Amino acid sequence: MAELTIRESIARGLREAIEGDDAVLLMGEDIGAYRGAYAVTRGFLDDYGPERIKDTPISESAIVGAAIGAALAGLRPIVEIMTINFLLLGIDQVVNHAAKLRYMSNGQMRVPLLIRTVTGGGAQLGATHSQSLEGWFASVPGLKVVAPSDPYDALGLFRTAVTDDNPVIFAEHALLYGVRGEVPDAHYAIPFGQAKIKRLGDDVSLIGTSRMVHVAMDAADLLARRGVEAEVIDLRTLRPLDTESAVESAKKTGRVVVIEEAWRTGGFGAEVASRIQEEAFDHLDGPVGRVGGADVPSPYAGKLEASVIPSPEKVADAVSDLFGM
Amino acid sequence: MAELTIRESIARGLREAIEGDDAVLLMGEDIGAYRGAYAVTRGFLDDYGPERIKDTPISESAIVGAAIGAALAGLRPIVEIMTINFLLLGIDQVVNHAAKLRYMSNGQMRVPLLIRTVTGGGAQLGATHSQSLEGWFASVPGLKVVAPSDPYDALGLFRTAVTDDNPVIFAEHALLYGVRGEVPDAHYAIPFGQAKIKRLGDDVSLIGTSRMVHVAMDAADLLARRGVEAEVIDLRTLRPLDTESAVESAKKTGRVVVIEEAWRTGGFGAEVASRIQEEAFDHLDGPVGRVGGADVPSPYAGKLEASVIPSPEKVADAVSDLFGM
Amino acid sequence: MVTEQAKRDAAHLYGQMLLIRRFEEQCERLYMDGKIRGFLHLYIGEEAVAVGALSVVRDDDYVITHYRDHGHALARGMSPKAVMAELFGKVTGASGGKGGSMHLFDVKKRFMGGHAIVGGHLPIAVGLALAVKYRGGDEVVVCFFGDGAVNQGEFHESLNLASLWNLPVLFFLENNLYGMGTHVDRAHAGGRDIFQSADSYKIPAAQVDGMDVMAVSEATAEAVKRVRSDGGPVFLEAMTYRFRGHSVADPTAYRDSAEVEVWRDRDPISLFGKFALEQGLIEEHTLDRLDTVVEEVVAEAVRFAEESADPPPEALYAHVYS
Amino acid sequence: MVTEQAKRDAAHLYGQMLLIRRFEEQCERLYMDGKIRGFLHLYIGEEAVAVGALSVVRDDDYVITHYRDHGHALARGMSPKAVMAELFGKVTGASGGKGGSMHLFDVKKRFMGGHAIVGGHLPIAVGLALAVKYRGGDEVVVCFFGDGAVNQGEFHESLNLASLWNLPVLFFLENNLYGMGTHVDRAHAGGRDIFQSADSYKIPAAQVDGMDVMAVSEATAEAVKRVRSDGGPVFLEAMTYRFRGHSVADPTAYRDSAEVEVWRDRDPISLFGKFALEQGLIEEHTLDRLDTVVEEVVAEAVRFAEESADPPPEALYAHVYS
Ligand SMILES: Cc1ncc(C[n+]2csc(CCOP(=O)(O)OP(=O)(O)O)c2C)c(N)n1
Ligand SMILES: Cc1ncc(C[n+]2csc(CCOP(=O)(O)OP(=O)(O)O)c2C)c(N)n1
Ligand SMILES: [Mg+2]
Ligand SMILES: [Mg+2]
Repeated sequence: MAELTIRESIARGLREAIEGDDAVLLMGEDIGAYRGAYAVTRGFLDDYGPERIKDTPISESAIVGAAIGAALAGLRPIVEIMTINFLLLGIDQVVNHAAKLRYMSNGQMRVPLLIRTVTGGGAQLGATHSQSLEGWFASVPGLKVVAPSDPYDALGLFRTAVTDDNPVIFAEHALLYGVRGEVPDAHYAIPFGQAKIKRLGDDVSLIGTSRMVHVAMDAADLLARRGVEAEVIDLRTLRPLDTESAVESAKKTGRVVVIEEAWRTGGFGAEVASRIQEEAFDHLDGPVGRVGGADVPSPYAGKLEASVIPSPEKVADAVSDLFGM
Repeated sequence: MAELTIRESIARGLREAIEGDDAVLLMGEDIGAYRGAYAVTRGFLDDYGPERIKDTPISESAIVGAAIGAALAGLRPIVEIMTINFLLLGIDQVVNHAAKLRYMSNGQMRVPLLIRTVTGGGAQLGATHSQSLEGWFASVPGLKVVAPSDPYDALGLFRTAVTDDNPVIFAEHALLYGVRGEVPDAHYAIPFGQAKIKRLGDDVSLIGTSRMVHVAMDAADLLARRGVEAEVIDLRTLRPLDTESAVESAKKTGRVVVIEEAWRTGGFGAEVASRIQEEAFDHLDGPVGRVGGADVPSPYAGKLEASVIPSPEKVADAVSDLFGM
Repeated sequence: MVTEQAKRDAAHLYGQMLLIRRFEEQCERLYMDGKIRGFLHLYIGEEAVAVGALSVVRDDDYVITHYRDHGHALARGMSPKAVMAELFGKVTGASGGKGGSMHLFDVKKRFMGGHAIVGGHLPIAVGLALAVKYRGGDEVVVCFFGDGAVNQGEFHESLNLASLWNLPVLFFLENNLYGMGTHVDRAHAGGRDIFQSADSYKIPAAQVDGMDVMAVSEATAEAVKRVRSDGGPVFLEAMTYRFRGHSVADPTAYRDSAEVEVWRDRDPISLFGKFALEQGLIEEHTLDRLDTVVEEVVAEAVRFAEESADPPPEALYAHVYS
Repeated sequence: MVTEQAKRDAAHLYGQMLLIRRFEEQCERLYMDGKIRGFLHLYIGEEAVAVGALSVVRDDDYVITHYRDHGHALARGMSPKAVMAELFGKVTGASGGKGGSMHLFDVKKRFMGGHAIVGGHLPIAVGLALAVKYRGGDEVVVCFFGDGAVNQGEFHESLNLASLWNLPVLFFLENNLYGMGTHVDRAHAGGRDIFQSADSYKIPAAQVDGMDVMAVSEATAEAVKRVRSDGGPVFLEAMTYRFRGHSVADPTAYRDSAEVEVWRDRDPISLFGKFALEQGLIEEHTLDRLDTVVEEVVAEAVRFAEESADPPPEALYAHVYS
């Protein structure tokens, strides 16, 4: 057992992958000489050399496309796209190529491509650098989307991602890299599509991924002071989505708030909420609530930005507004 | 009053815009010499010349970006992106530039940019050419998204789009260009954010946009034969979204099915469904249902493809499955 | 002295070109009959390019192309039956009926598609080459694309990356002067001799007459040899012309018939037929035999497609994921 | 003979460069104090580029740049107070506190940003120029970008479009040899003399010493003149260097101090100060006065920013739409 940060746990996963399989190579902007914009790949260039750790030009489309090609030829490329905002420049490759080639070729092709990228706001980087777009990818058949909240899950899910034969978007939250947690020394992996109950409670279910799980946990503390016991569910992967666990919790508590950092309107939280009311309608005491990011381009100014992102207080307020508790 | 196709009504709107305002110019791939991939701009190059009708290279990013620049300098460019699938190559310009510049500049800038594009499947064009991605754009603050279903609306909404000072995505369905309908000779415009009730009914509300409105109308016919009176709501614009009309209908009927052509998972229909259950929960007899596109890349083969897209039968079946009627 | 090998080669080149021509003429009719649906982009007029080029690559080289892909697929040796069945959307099709005309694949033959987003397959070609180099192989990736694709950002990114990393790609430009209705002069600032642009990426480049199958095959042989020996990219531009519209739905109002006539006079099949006869590379009776054989192959392909079954409903959810 | 005008010009150039330098040195400290947040990309070392270039453009010309934009903003004559307040995220900031360091705007001064997606503003520059041409104006669009942006597809698409349509853009490349930690030699296949690539777009191009403010200003004057008279694009590359890291968070482990020293020896401010003194363009006491003035301007900007209010909560939903 070691205490690792998420950064360290992902780095460990990457090192295992590189060391364990010659077919794995890393590509991305400034992952080598610069040691990674978020320092995840620090030391990698020295340890594995430039054939395995490939610094690329600033060409998101070509980076993703080249990784697809390499995957088609049997390699297992791991791409770092510096932030998910920049993945918009390579999104055609992800959506129209990576996600579809297997299907369109009737199974002749496979695209074992892992795209690591950084999501989320909260660091005052302004509107172009603070988006949470993983939900878009989660709506695309052929892709899988992972968004871990702690070091244990990050490593366990990463191991699964690395061996998956499909394109996977692995969304790491910019503000969670420093989060610490226990990680076993022994090998383990976490399958996709299995939510985790982070906290048991009977009164209300709080459901989210990534940084919103932490917000939910803090909200649960606030609620506990009011005597409300919240259950907190970490979906861990957006696609596949563990609808069952969410629904089960909803049936138990009868009250649900889905939390997401993306813009509330059209966010993936709407999918989660919709599925829950579809499958647990008769068990619900009220509508499935949603707390999402404000529907604005993210502002730079600190206080304004803070008001954009769901906070424990907002979640707790939503619980009282919706359910009078 | 004239009977026009949607193609003709949009062409009329375009002609009015060009003739009415020198600041309007059209840009896009093959809108000129080729006369438009879907023949909307047929005759335009001859009538207005190459300064107003600009054929572009196949450079979606530069096309959208250049239109943004022209808009910033006071023109009112209208861009045609051949299909929404290709807009993925220019989506960074739409999302990170057009949608945000006004906000990030604290209102100093405006981006009166109209992007016309073709959405939808059903023509056996295969997975890369059959997507309905307008929902993604509808989730972006700063954008407006229009998806008309008939010639009257198409022209009325187009006139509003053309005078709007914000970036607007105008999604024209490939299979609806030939749909005919009455269009008044007198001037009219349709404001954004106002749904239209296409059919009154007390038993169930069917809600959609674009081609799905036609599917809903046909489903209503099927249901009527079973004695079920469906109300059909055409949202007309996804953003702004007329939640109120949808909720009102939901309160009246107590039963709702949202229909969309996009992949069901993560589609904008989830947003519509979520809002309805949030605001009409106590009036609902059952969950808000959704009928969406199958969660697969669209196959080429005719029968397979037909099974991907919501049909009147599927909608009617959903009504019976959900509400036992 | 004309060798037996040269004769066999000539018959092969002629036969392949004729197969593509007849196959697509048949497609045109079948489209009118509603047997083939969606988009149908014909390669007619450009046969010398795919045939010449692919006559000199190895079986283990990768081939990847754009949506106008029937020519490349057939020249690569894909089964005409499987291609036709794909156009019919049948389960026996090259892509099980799920890809369609623009998305043909035969991975066993290292035919990596059939890609319908203009410019989108160029980075993928670079990635295939990256894998080759990473593994220390000597395979070449032959990547076909059109003059329209040259103006996509991915063209630039791909050439840069391939050159920077010295990857074994042959960028094969089929310059047929038009991207849909847009003439290359109205789309590409550098002018129609696009191969010159490769210079700024430090990629060696050449241009070849795309209506002359022998010239194409020689130029390609040289280019492929260079890629294989240097390991790095080469750029080859074939000047060609499509005799038909962009797709079968295109009335080609944007070009005048005089231009079309000039190019039709250089029909790659009759040009080569004439040349081969003159040179004694081929004999009249061989031409006749090839005609018959090709006709039978095409007829057989159509029969096969007609008789094949639609994909079963459960195919819908197959192969979304591995 | 040194004219009074020449003296005024020299004082202006020197003063502007010094303002940017001192302003950013102050920013660096304020960042450490937590007064400025987010990303902070300093222009220190590159001052001669923005100052030289913008000294010769007209007030009605458009200027657009990337995220490393303080230098251009100040050289364009934007209020140091408004810029500093923006970095503080205050309501009095150039963008009301909503843009931040990477997103400075002053539309009245035709300073069109501050754009943080690498390469993203190039097509926008082309569009500004399209509007100019469409209206028959003679304004020039000056578009600054870095060597890293050159490898984005939008670079290619933008140069092609600007040349094809003959639009009045000056593509102004600030080649500081690095995009973050990646040296241009490891990112651009064409090598570090990037201006040569403009040739394949048929865009006239030149290179200039970006540490020499006079050289930059002369080269820009010529380029702008050419754009204005021909109406079409010109490409100018200034060779420069950033003395600091990519952002203040960057320890610059990827370059060695010897390289940095070589460039520091060519500090554009001291170079020009020395030159101007030697040439009698400036006098010691003027340098001293400028020092004092600049210090006061910076202090005043900080004071203004400190004393300004945060944006009110209702600013959150303002200006999402018109
Ligand atoms: C990104 C993208 N934009 C637009 C299209 C529509 N489109 C299909 S083919 C084509 C023209 C391509 O021309 P070229 O590359 O010269 O190939 P050719 O058709 O001449 O073989 C266009 C614009 C597309 N498929 N993808
Ligand atoms: C599309 C995109 N990819 C990556 C980044 C992250 N990034 C910001 S600046 C930068 C380097 C840019 O280098 P260059 O263009 O040379 O400008 P310089 O920093 O040297 O002034 C990178 C990779 C980004 N902002 N946008
Ligand atoms: Mg072409
Ligand atoms: Mg640089």
